[in-house]
Amino acid sequence: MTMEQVLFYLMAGIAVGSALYVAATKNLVRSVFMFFVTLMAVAGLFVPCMADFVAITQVVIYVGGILVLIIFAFMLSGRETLANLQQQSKFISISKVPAFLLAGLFFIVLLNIILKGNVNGLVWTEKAVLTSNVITAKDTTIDNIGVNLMGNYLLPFEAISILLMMALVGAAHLSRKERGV
Amino acid sequence: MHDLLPSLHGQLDQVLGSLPYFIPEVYLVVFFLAVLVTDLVFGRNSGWMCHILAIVGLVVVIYRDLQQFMFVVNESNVLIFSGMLILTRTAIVLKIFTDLFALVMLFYFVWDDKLSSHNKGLSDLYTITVAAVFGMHLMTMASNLLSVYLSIEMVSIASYLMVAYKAENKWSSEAGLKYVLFGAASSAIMLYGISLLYGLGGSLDIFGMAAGLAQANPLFVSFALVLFFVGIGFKLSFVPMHFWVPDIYEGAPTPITAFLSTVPKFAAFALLISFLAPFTNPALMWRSFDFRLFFSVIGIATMIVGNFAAAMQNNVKRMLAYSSIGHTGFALMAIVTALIMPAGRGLPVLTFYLVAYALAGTAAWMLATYFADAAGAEDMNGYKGLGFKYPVAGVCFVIVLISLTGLPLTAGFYGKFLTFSAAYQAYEIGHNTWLLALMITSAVTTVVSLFYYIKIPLNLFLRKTDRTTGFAAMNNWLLTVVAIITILVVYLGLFPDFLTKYL
Amino acid sequence: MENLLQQIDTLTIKFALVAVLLPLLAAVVNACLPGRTNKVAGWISTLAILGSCILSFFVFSKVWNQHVVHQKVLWFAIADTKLYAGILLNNLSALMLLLVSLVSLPVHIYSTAYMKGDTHYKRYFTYLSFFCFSMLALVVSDNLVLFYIFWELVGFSSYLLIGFWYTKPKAVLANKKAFIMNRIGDIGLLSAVIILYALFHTFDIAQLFGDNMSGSALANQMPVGVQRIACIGLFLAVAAKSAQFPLHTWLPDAMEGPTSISALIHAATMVAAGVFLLGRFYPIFTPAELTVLAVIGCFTAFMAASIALTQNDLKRILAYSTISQLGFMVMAMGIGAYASSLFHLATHAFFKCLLFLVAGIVIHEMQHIKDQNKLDIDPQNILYMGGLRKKMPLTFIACVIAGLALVGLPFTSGYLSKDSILIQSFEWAEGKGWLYELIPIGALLTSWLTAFYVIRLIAKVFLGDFRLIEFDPNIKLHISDGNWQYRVPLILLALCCLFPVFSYNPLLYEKAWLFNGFSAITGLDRVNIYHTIIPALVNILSLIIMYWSWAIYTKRKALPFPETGLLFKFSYHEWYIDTLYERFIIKPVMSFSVLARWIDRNIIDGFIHLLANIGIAASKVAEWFDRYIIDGVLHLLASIVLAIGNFARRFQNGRVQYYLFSMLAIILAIFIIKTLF
Amino acid sequence: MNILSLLIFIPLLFGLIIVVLPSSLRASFKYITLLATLVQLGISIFLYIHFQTGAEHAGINNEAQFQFVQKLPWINLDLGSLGKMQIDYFVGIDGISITLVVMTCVVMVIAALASWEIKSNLKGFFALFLLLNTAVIGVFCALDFFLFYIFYELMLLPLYFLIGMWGGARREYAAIKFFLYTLFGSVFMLLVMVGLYLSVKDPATGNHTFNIVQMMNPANYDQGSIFSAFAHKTILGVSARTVGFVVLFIAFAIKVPVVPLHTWLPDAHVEAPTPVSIILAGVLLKVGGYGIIRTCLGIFPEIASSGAWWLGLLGVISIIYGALNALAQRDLKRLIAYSSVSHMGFVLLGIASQTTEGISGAVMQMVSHGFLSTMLFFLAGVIYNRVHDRDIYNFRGLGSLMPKYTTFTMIAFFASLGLPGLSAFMGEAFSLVGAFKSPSINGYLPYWMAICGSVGILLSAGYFLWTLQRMFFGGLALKGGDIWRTALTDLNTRETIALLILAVLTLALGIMPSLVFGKINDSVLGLIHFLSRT
Amino acid sequence: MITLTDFLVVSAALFCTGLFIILSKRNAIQILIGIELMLNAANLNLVAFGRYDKINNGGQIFVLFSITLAAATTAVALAIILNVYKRYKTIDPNKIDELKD
Repeated sequence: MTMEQVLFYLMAGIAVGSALYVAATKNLVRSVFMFFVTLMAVAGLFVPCMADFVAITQVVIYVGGILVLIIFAFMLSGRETLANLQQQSKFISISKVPAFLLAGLFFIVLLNIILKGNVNGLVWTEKAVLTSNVITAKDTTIDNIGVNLMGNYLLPFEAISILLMMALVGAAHLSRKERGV
Repeated sequence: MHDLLPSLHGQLDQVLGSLPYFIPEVYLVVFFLAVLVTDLVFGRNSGWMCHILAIVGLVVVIYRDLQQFMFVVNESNVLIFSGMLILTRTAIVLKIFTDLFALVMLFYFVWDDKLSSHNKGLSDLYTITVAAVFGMHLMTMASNLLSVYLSIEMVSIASYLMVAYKAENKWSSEAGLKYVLFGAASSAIMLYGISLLYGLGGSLDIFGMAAGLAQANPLFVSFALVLFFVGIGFKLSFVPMHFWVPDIYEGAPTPITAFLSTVPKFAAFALLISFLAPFTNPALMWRSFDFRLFFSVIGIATMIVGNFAAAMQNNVKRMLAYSSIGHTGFALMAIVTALIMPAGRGLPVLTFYLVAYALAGTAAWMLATYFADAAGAEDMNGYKGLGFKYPVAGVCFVIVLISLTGLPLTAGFYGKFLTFSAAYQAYEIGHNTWLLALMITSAVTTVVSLFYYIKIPLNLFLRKTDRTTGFAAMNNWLLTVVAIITILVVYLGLFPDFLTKYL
Repeated sequence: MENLLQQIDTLTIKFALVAVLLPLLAAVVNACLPGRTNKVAGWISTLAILGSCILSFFVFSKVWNQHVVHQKVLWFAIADTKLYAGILLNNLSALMLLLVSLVSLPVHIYSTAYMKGDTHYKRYFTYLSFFCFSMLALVVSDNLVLFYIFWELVGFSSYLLIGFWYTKPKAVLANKKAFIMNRIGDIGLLSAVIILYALFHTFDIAQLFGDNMSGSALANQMPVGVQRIACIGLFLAVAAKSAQFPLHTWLPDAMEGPTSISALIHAATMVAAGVFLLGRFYPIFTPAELTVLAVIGCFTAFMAASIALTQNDLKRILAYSTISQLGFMVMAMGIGAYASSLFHLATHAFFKCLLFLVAGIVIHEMQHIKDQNKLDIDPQNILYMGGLRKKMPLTFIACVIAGLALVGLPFTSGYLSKDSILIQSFEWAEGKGWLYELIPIGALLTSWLTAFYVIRLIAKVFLGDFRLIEFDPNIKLHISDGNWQYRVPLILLALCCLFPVFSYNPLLYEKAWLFNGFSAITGLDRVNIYHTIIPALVNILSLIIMYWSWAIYTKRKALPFPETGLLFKFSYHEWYIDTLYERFIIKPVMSFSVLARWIDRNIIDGFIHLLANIGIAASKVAEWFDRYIIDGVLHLLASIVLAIGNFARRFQNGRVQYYLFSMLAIILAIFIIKTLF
Repeated sequence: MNILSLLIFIPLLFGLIIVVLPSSLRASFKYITLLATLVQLGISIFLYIHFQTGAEHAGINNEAQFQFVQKLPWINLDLGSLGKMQIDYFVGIDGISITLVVMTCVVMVIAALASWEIKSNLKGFFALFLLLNTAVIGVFCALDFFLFYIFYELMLLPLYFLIGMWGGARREYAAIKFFLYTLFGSVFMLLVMVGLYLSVKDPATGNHTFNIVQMMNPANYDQGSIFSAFAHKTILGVSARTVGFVVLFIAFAIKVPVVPLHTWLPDAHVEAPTPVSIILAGVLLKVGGYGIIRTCLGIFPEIASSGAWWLGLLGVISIIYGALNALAQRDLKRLIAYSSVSHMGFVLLGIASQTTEGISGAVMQMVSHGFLSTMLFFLAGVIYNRVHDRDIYNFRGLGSLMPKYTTFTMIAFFASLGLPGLSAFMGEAFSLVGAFKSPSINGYLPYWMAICGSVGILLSAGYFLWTLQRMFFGGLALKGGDIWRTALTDLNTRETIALLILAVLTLALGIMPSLVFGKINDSVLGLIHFLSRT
Repeated sequence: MITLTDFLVVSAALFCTGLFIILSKRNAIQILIGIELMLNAANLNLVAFGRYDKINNGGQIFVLFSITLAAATTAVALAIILNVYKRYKTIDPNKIDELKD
């Protein structure tokens, strides 16, 4: 049981646990903050995959961006949303049973498939290992990412900027006060 | 350390090399920015400018598309941007039609009273539209999981915005909410699928991926594929990803609905085609997942659900929404055909079918707008006796619906006819029972579809109304365009090779 | 020489053709005439029939007992088979041609007077001429298609004429009944014709049955099964057309038409067509079938005669007697008395036609009385009549002659034909076993019954004195024989009822030219004992019977002279005898006749009505089936579609999470299916 | 301009004229229509006169023997691996078609005369009327299956509107029922058509073809193609050719109509306005019969012979069943409609017998029924226009009130109950001849079918005479009392002319059947020869 | 040594939790959170596999894009939700069901 594994299981535990808590809790605000924990944990899980840059991005964008947005939304959407969310039933209630069953079954199926489908013995991963096409702890991924973004992934890189622009315009349009009103 | 730097030059050359194949999209971007800037600069009364700009832009783009068609037509498929996109003949053709219909839609937007009365102005809508068209262009050419996901998201987000665009309208925003939630969820699922595909296939590039998948565990692979198709299914709205369709189509402003129900279909089908292409390659012995079975079943279910559920709709928009589901199902038959015989007529036939459907569909939505604006007719009862009040519109509606049903002397008929013939040919090869089932189902559902399409002429002409008031005078632009489209439909019904010889 | 013959033949054919077409021409002309009661119409028709009468005389003279004349032209070709329209003149057709035109002539003349003042005078003569045309065409046509066509056309024209007064509901019902019953026969005939064609690929009568009824015909070699079907069809045809049991009930009802029509169509010509048909198709039948025919004929004859006994409606009596006479003819055909049958056909045509004309006059006059005195009586009911001999002597004489001919007393034509039938029936039956004997005996009885009702008729109508006097003495009786249009036909026909027309020898039918014209089939000599016994037997008995019935129906009060012993006893005896007869003979016979009549009305007609009702019921069932089952299936399909659609719509409850849920559920289902299988 | 194409498209031309004319001239529309139909009639008569007969003009399965042929390339679709899809505009007529074409033109004239009664939006009515006219003629002339199908479908929409917009009380139901029924048939017909197309190759060009005539030649089928007679392909276990035959047959049987696919007919006929009922009964039913002869028998002869027993059975059932239903109706138009079912049964019986007489009789029956049903519906329309009632029990003793009308009714009734000397007799008689001959010639049909068929004649006599008795004879008694008595005027000149034409034609055909037989004989012989060869 | 399977299992858990959230929560925003959770699960997979793809590093870059896209989507979604809230005074998707058959 190496240090690495310990960390991994810890992170995984936190992630899943907090996620479950998000699912379970009645209180909205609390669930949001638990979600923050989940995101952190996931970011932590990125690290053992040698995706440090991605982990950072995750933290920055998610926590700094999305979560904040969500909280703003809460604030904007006033109190009786919070109010009528208070009287939410417990973790398992009749209204949730189908959802729970579905999710559970989904998980079982997934698990079943994952365990059957020995991903560890994938052809291409082994080939990658042979051709040492594996990211190791030594090499830094950042410049690699940078080069790729400037090269192979230039198109998506440009395209997503347009997407963001459009999203910006649209969101702005939706949320701006109507003229003349 | 910097072991990738040397390859950078190569990659940049690659990028520059692929730019010539990317000219229409470049123009799109340019005009997108132009519209955006005008919008920002001129603020509140920039609507008409943006409108003109967008229209001009699309015209130019279509022109460029045609150029591209001219000179790519003889070359075989081109991979550009290091395999991000693939430029095929079908893709170009579909791009052209996408742009054409988008152009029509751009005109259409302002002719709908409800939409044009939107008090925040339409200028943002044009921006979004252009961006959406750009997204569709990417979609038609995408050949890499990243570009696939990116383009789908782009189109989806644009669609959310369009649906919810009329913010002050209750239904519009409700539809927006449903759309965004459903869409985001399904895209999340698709992303999960993509992640698995990537994991199992070992490459984002779909050809490499296919090669990899062929060796992976079949069960797992099919699982991943199904998750992936959830996303495409959401775009194509086939069963079981169709639930959002009626509500959103009803809630959104009619022109938006028209846009959603016609234009992205081209792109989405193109995407489906290009995604399936590698698997049909006989070189890799594809066993893991039976696409034919999958799409046959989906197609049958879609046809049945769409047409049968439409059979008792009273609201015209809902009815058309369901019927659009049905048409997707029919188009899937062409996909199955293409899967069975990659060399066969599946794709051009599909294109023709889509064009025919898009023509008739656009006209139908426009007429829905027309009657809604003219006589406030939303559902069947509202249409009573309007045929005599607005004869031209009435007749056009009849012809359009006939085309949607697929009766002769309309484009729709040849759509069905060619699909049948292609399917038959495929059947002769494999004697694939599912294909037969598809054909029979489609025949039956055609009859059913008549049953509900005919309701509109029934109310327009066969029933009399006693109302005399509340008939607005109409702007004839809309009617003119409808008439032109109708004539086109009939012309294609008489001389289909006018179109088919280019496919 | 040949050439000359050819020309003569063509001339004959031409004449025959013209003879046939003249009435048609008349019909067309009449139809185009203006006005409903155009007197011209009558004369046109009469002239036409006169013309064809003369022509047919000529034709007859050319053809009778000489070579057969047969010419045909291509009518149309269907696929590779050609159909010819042509005229076949042999003894039979020539005779019929003459007979029909000869009988029609007086009827025409008669009608001009009889229908005077009717609001549809013109229509009447149009129909009449049309009937004559189709009847004449029927007898001369040379192929089965034409034969069938005219066969049905005569039925059609009789339909028109029965329902001539179409405002009388009874008349309409009667003509419907007549036509439909005839239709049954027609279908029989049609099937037979088609079967013949299907077997021999020709419609030509001459080829099928040989020219002059000489047995050398295609029709002899037929496979048994098919031949059965064909013959059943023919039976039906004959039974329907000439009112044989069980299809005879339309004939009495048909009396709703004008009397002159009854005289021509339902006594003399059309109803005889059935017999004529037998004559044409004779070679087809096998002995067994002929026997069946004989039985049917005999039974019909007896039954009808017995029914005639108790009828009080003048025309009905005659109608039933017609049926029974036709029965005679059919029986004769059955027993192979081919010649006698046709012979009787000819004689019967005259005297029965005459009887009807007489009846017409009587009824007309009674109507006259009725109208004059505002009486409420049925002018056709013989119980109101009587003693008319004084008022209308000529009619009386004519009636007596006809009646005697009907009975078949010597010196009348009836004697010759009838006896020939009786005699041959006995010859036919002998040595065949006692069962076969029933037929001649039945025939014998029938002839006696005939004698009885004939006298009853005459007595009730003409003898005694006018019944109505008894009701109110001061009744006005301005009646007479009527004008010449009435007298001439009577005289003409009456003459035709006497023996000289047919044979110089009043007693020996073998000497009758007409008989010899056909005796090709039945050649027999007079060695046989029957030929002397039977006539004597028959006639003597008939005379006695006639005396009885005369005695019964014209009973006087006690004779005028004082009741001194012997005379009184005599009359007393007479009285005694009468009662005897009353008790032992008349009663049973009468009751039988009533019974038969009852059967006729209720069982047979009842059966037919039953059939009709079954038809209606079936139609109701069919309609129900149509509405509820077949359409029901459709609506079921529709509802299935709607059900599926509703199922699909059930998910559209507007809740996005529910949508997501259902979508994911389906996907999950797919996975589970995939993982399990 | 080929004269046949002229015949087909003239009505369309006039229809366009009507469409562009302003509605202020609506009074003239009916005359324009009448003119159009008359011109058409003229052309058709010209065709009839110049129609060559003789074995060398038999037509059927020999392309060279068709007459007034026009063949233009119409649609060229490059189907990649399939070769080119060649759809021709290919029209031409042989003996079977010519008579029906002439009949159609006559009926159209009468229908035009009958449409005087139409009062509301005339422009639409006459435009649709003429469109329908074009389609119908086209069906009879088309020799390219695709073209045939196009015209076939083209009939539906105008009819839908003609029934639905100008029809009676339950017109919507009737119209949609008719439309769905027919579409159901034709959609599957489309499938078979495509299958045939992909199986047949034009020997000359090597392309697949829709040419019906070439579909008749087994040699033109690809080896191993689905409908090839030699490669015994199956669809879901059933022989492919059988499936094809059955599907085509069902499609046309719906039109004919054959029990149990007939229930659209009473509704459609009853609800439709008179001119449309006339066209429906007079022409459209014939399209079914024609289609069976031309395609079912022509393309699947061996199935037709092996399935003849069933065809015959259906025919007999239609005869009896239709007649029984007619007997049960109290609505005059319904009665006539069901009588049509019964009479068209003879057509099927004749076709099933596959003897020369049978098929000639069938064609004859179609022609005569064309005229007779026209006449009957016209008459029904006359009385309906007068008092807007058709219930048989509401009329009595019309004979004395409307003598002319009664006369024509009697002619029509007796003609259609098969009185000799009138056209229907020839048709029915020879259909029966065929049925009776079949057992001895080819043994397709048993005797009892023929006999049951002849029972149908009896039944028809039953219901027609009963109707006569109930409506026309007896003392005058009307439901509507004196109002009706005044309303029920006798025929006016227009009606008299229309009816007179028909009566004369009926009589003429009855007396000179060669008018029809003369033209069809060679084709029928050709057809029989063709059938017997396979 | 941590195998891919472990990562997959974790991501599966996250995914299903997200699934449960989007199905069960009565609040649009929470549903969004659920969606984000599912996205994260997918990202985890990508990254995990991306480890074996050093040259063109698809996994990680894909994750970068997906995160950005998630942000965009969320922004738009929230804007819409706020609009809905303006009209309906609630963001419980089950109460917003005026559009239905």
